[in-house]
Amino acid sequence: MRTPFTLRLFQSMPRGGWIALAIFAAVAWIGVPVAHLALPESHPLHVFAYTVSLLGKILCYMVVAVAMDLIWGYAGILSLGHGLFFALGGYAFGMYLMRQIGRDGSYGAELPDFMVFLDWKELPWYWAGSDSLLWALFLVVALPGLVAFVFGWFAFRSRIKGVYFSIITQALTYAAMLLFFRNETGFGGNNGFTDFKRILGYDITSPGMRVTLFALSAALLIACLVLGRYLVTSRFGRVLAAIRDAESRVMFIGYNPLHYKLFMWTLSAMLCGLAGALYVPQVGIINPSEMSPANSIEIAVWVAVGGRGTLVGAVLGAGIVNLAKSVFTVYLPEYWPFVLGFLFIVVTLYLPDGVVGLWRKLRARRAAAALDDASAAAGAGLSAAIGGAPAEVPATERQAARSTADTPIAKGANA
Amino acid sequence: MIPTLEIERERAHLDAERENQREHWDGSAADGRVYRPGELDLSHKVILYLDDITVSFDGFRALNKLSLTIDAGELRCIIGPNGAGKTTMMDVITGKTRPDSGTAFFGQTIDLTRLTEPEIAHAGIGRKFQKPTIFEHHSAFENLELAMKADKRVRRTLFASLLDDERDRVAEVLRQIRLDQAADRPAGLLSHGQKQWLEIGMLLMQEPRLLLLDEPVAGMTDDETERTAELFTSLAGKHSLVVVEHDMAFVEALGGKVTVLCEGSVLAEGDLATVQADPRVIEVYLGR
Amino acid sequence: MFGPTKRQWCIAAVLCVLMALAALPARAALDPALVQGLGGDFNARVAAIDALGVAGGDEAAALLDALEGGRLGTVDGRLVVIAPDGLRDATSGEALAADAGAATRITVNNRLRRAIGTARAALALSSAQPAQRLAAADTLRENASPALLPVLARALAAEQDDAVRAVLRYATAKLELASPDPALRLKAAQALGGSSDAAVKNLLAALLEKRGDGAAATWVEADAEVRAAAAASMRAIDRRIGLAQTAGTLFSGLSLGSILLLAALGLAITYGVMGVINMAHGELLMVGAYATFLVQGAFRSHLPEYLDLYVLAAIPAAFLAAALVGIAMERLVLRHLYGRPLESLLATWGLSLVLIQAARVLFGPQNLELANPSWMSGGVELAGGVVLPYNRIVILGFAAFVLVLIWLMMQKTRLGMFVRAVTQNRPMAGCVGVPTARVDTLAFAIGSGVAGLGGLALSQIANVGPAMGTGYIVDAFMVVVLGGVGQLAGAVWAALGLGIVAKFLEGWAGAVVAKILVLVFIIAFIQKRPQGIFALKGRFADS
Amino acid sequence: MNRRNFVKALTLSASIAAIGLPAGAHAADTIKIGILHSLSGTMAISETALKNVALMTIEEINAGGGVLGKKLEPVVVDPASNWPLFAERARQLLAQDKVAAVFGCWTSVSRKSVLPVFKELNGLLFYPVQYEGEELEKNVFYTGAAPNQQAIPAVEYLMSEEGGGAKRFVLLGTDYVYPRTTNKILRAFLKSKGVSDADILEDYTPFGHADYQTIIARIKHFAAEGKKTAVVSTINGDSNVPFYKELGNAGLKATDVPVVAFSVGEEELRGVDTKPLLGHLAAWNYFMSVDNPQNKAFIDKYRAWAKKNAVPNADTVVTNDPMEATYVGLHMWKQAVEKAGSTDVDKVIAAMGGQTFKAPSGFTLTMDATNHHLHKPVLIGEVRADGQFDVVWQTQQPIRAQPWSPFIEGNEGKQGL
Repeated sequence: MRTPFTLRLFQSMPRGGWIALAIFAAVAWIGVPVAHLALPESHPLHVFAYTVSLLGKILCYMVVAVAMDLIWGYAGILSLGHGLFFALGGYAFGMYLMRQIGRDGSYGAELPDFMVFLDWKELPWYWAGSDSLLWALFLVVALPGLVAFVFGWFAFRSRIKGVYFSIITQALTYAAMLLFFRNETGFGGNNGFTDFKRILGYDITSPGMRVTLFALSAALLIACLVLGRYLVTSRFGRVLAAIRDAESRVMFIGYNPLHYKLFMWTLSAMLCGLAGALYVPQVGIINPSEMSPANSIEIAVWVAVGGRGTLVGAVLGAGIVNLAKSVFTVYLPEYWPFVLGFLFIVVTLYLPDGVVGLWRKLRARRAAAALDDASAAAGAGLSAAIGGAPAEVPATERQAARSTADTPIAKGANA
Repeated sequence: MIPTLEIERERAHLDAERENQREHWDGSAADGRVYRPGELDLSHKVILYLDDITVSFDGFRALNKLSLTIDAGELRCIIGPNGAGKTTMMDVITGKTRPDSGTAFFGQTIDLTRLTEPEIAHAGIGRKFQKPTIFEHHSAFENLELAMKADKRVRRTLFASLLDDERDRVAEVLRQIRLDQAADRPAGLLSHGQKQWLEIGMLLMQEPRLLLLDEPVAGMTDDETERTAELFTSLAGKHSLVVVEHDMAFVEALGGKVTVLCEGSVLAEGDLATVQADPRVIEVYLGR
Repeated sequence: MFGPTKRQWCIAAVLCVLMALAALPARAALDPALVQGLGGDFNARVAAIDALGVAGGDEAAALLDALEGGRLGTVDGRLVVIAPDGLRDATSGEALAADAGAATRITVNNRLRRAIGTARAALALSSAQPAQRLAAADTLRENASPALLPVLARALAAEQDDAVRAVLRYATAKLELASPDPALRLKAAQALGGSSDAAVKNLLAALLEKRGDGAAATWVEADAEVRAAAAASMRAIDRRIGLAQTAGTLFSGLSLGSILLLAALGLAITYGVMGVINMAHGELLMVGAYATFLVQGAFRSHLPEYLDLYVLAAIPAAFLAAALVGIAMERLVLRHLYGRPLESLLATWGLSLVLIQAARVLFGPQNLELANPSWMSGGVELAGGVVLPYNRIVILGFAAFVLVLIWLMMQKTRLGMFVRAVTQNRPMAGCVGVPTARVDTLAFAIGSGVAGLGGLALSQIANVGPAMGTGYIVDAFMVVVLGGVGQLAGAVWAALGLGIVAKFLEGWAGAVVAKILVLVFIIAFIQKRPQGIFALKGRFADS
Repeated sequence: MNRRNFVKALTLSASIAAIGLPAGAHAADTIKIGILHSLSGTMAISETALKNVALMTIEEINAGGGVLGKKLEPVVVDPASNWPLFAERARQLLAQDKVAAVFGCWTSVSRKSVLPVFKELNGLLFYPVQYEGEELEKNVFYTGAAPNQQAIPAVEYLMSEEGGGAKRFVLLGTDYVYPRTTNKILRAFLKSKGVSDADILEDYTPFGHADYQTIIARIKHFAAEGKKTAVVSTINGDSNVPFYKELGNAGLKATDVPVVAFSVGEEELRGVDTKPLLGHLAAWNYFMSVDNPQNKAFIDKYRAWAKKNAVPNADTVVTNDPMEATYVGLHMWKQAVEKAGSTDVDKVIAAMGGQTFKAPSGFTLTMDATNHHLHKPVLIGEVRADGQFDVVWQTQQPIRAQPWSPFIEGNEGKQGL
């Protein structure tokens, strides 16, 4: 008989994983709020507003990293355009925030300032409904989802693979960036959206709101991890990994890769959108440079640093890189790019499995069964589930790429 | 650059493919014929018709007006010198390559030239590659589980969980291919011969009506080869098999009808003895 | 600027007087009153300069030189020349007691410079060298005031050289369009038909307009015959300008293409051979450009007289510098990442961060100043003011040159053969004894070197700064992918194609939209041909 | 061993992060000054110099005994040309480091990004760059020029007989808010001067645009159609080199079609071969070539500082308008603090109004109490071969800023806080 879904959802993660999540949740939902709101500034354990929104921001990045890992680590599809989906989510929610400013803008008009300044008399059609939170939340998910779906449908159907896919995703986000830079596009051009005032009427700068946003980001991350974990351990996940390893075989045993890739791709984009939506109110600005190809590459870098093909790795990677950035831009203003640059090089050269890989190596050294430790279990279990040792992946990438030559289109191209 | 004609054809293929993708799951192919995965019409006791098939790459004719029929339940061996078009033929049957002209029918009703690989697999054709292709990062068990005949749509696999009888089926096949000891080992770590077997096992899990086997015993030890022969003969009857082989001993062991391919078309057909007696065959093949 | 103003007419009057003076056998000294005008207010200065031009003579020339050189000043209203040895009166030339500091220098701005230019030209009309006369005539054709009509007439009468005569005739014709005599105007209108100058066209167009409105409206040009001639001439001019502009757009497309090509060529090689996504490629361009900068510096300090040749000297320098960096990258990092294209992407991304910041720390964040050598400045003018700049022409040629070199290298040398072998099927090449490791290093070095050359080319038209590379990396990838990995021919087609498409789009859609459209086009194109314009043939066509 | 270092690095950063980030040593006997300029990324090219001049000024003030008997302690951070990071850094400077004032930002978007933070935490920002106006914040002092202190005088000059009597105008800019606003104001202004829309060509290019062939061709064509034409360029930093190179090679001489730029100063010209630029114009409130004792002292100090701190190619460093603005801003802040007798933000803001300072530009600048902008002179210079400017025109005395341009409707009566 079938095991009930909820049970399998629970089984998808080893006990250690659940415990780790529980601890994290406790810290994020109780610890930080208390430390920020209740404790006086003088108290050693007081968490500064600065730290809260910094950590909140990083949580959003972690979600993006997980989304990226699902599509790259598990489906072997490297997207250099995830920044676009992140930004789209951000803009979708930003529209709502702009409307919430109401008449408090510097022109005191109903319209957002930048529209007044462009002499626009009423909102363009695509801003319709942007004053409703529900609609905004819908857009946050639907917009990136739709873009990803349409793009993915064509790309995967034409069996665009490997680097070709990566590059056109880059082209996609680059084009979008230029589009959003235009003032006529109606999203504030280079200045983007900023100077937000409130959400649902509550002051956006109030400590309460700050903590709420932080808690929400944490919740989103937890949800992503659970969902991701379930996906990669389900049969769906195994098919996905199988596509990554030997797409032609997958087809010959009757799975249609198009649908699998498309599903994961769209889902990943939607998660990015959600992350973006939580990111914007916490950093207080969204502008087209979020869509610059460089940003998207960085997302991939986080995943690689943490350990591609393991959810934990994605989270760690995003955390490490961004914390490092925040720390070094303060302590080594002139030299931090060196630090980050070398970090990436060292990681790709010596830690092909990223930090998690290193961790596992260290554990493995001490022959003592690595599995008693929670996160190691998570890591090891994961790797067993998908055997995601990036060192081996490229072989399979080449494998996958090979079958491109066999598509009718490619044949035409060869003629 | 490429002649416009080529582009036309390419576009035609694309369209056909697009059609099918849309129609894939509701059971009716673009040509209006109704089929459901696994259900095919064997009213004439013939499972595969290849008629006048031509395929050429960059002017080189891999298949040249190839015509061939396989009866239901038959075990057919295909031999021929390198470059005779054996592999290309399999590509055509499995939808990997589209013929420039000619028709390929699975049973009476299913037009293979208009289906995509997954659809053909669903229709009931399984294929084993020359070089064993399995999922190296998955365990042998998982390899079989994935291959198992089941609803292979996304929304099913999302919530699928392994039923007991399914588990038994996998176990059974594992025994059949003698991998029950290695069930949980990542397939990448198996020996070449074992990989061959695993791939065959995956075919069995698909429960196809027609198995295409490209040099199944390459790299196997003699007794592995022997066992493979036994397995195939035991399969013949309820399945139809097309085996491409160079290993004459193996072909002999299989018995059954033999087709000799040469330069993309059938040179001779009959049981091994007659074929080997055929002077043309000796000329092009055994002669050397 | 063109219709004669009252001021100009009155100057013309003054001039006629001067003319008389000038006609006298013994040239009188310049009229002090006139010269003193230079010390006066702005308009007085302009008037004085114009007058000097007409008056002619060496003194006038000397004064103009002094004025333009900022060596004219005033000491309590008196016009003086500021010489190294002290002050001299501008007219009498007698030395003054006051020292240089006492004088307030007359600053020359654009307006004055233009006036001076015209005056100079007027003077130069009587020069001995035809070349100078031609140049002078050209200037006058651009902006002569009616005041100069007599001067032109005199020059035209005296002129022997046909080229100069032709130009002078234009110049006069332009002015004569305003003359009261219909016959003259007709001649002028017809003569101007040979021009291809939009300004002339506007002059003619002015004749075809009506003054006033409704029934009361009257033609600006009363004489119907002249109007017809003017209309005909306008059509002729329009045709020429139209042609010239299309040619211009085409050229700028090719030019942009050649730049894209130079930026992408190196990538096409490195990527084609090793499947390494080199995100630091842009920084290799940067290295090439910085090498060029250093060479320029060396020339400035050591052999300034050959400064114009620094670009040539920079060719090997840029190539080697980039190649060395490339080798280092390959040996230290990429070597360990073969067959892991996507990881290599990350490592090289790190490398680019490091290189950029290194440049910033070593050379400072500012852009570096790289001068076009004189032979690369300016350009050839097609009709209708369409100019093909020399630097772009040179770069176009340079791109072709580099392309040929690479092609020869690939087709004719053993290394090239190896490279092609490895590109198509690394394992097989290895099996038949191609030293893949060494081939990789060499190929990467060459690819990087070519990138260096690209940087050299870029330094002649665009910024040279630490982050200059990042601006090109995306485009470069588009070109490579569009062309088909490992396909030089593909890269060429892609680059030139993109360049031209972009330019024609920019013509009507504007720069921003054009760029967006191009990117969308690329995405759509890859849909149709997932392997680019030219995909490698054969079984190993991918990866 | 690489790994070990790497792991060390990780643990280090992690631990630093753990303790709620920079718990900078809080010495009571110093006053902290935040310096918020990009030292990496695209804006580093312009902003690094501002960081330098700020540090120099702080040294100068400390040498003079500091403020209220306390030394100034600069806190330099790098927002890396990343707008969200600007906000994050600003918050850190104000909340963590408790700086008394922040000197920083260049681009409008970076300023817009930090504004909410300064308002929320009631900080004090000195913004040293010419900008588009349309803004007025209690917490900000704008030491750069508002449009009416740069753009409009420049155009008036071009239209004058002396400036060449331009009748047609090309408004060319990079597509972002500063050029857009400036051109909007100029268009309105030109209309008021009777210039018809047909005689105005407005065009924008994307950031980092490097290929100006098409646009130059368009300008040429536009200019050829008769009346005297001038170009008003608000092209952003990096694109200027390709623009001027193309301009020169296309044979558009300053005597025919002069270009007046609002974003090209001495610093930018360092990266340009000035041959093609000769005679083209720039409008600023300060030029390095201005000849007066204050300026001489200012330049010498900066040269010396650059040498001492081994700034790359220190021998060729230049000063420019935003640097002067930074210098003036710091000194005025010092005076205000001394007047207020405290670094308390509100007290300082109150004391800032009416502060005067003898600036290197040779004029005595006054901080306007009601709109937080400096009264500034306008100088128009022509590019010289040595990358300096010849001042060809200047206002008699400083003019008051109009952050809310009267040429944009709805701005009437919005001149003060």
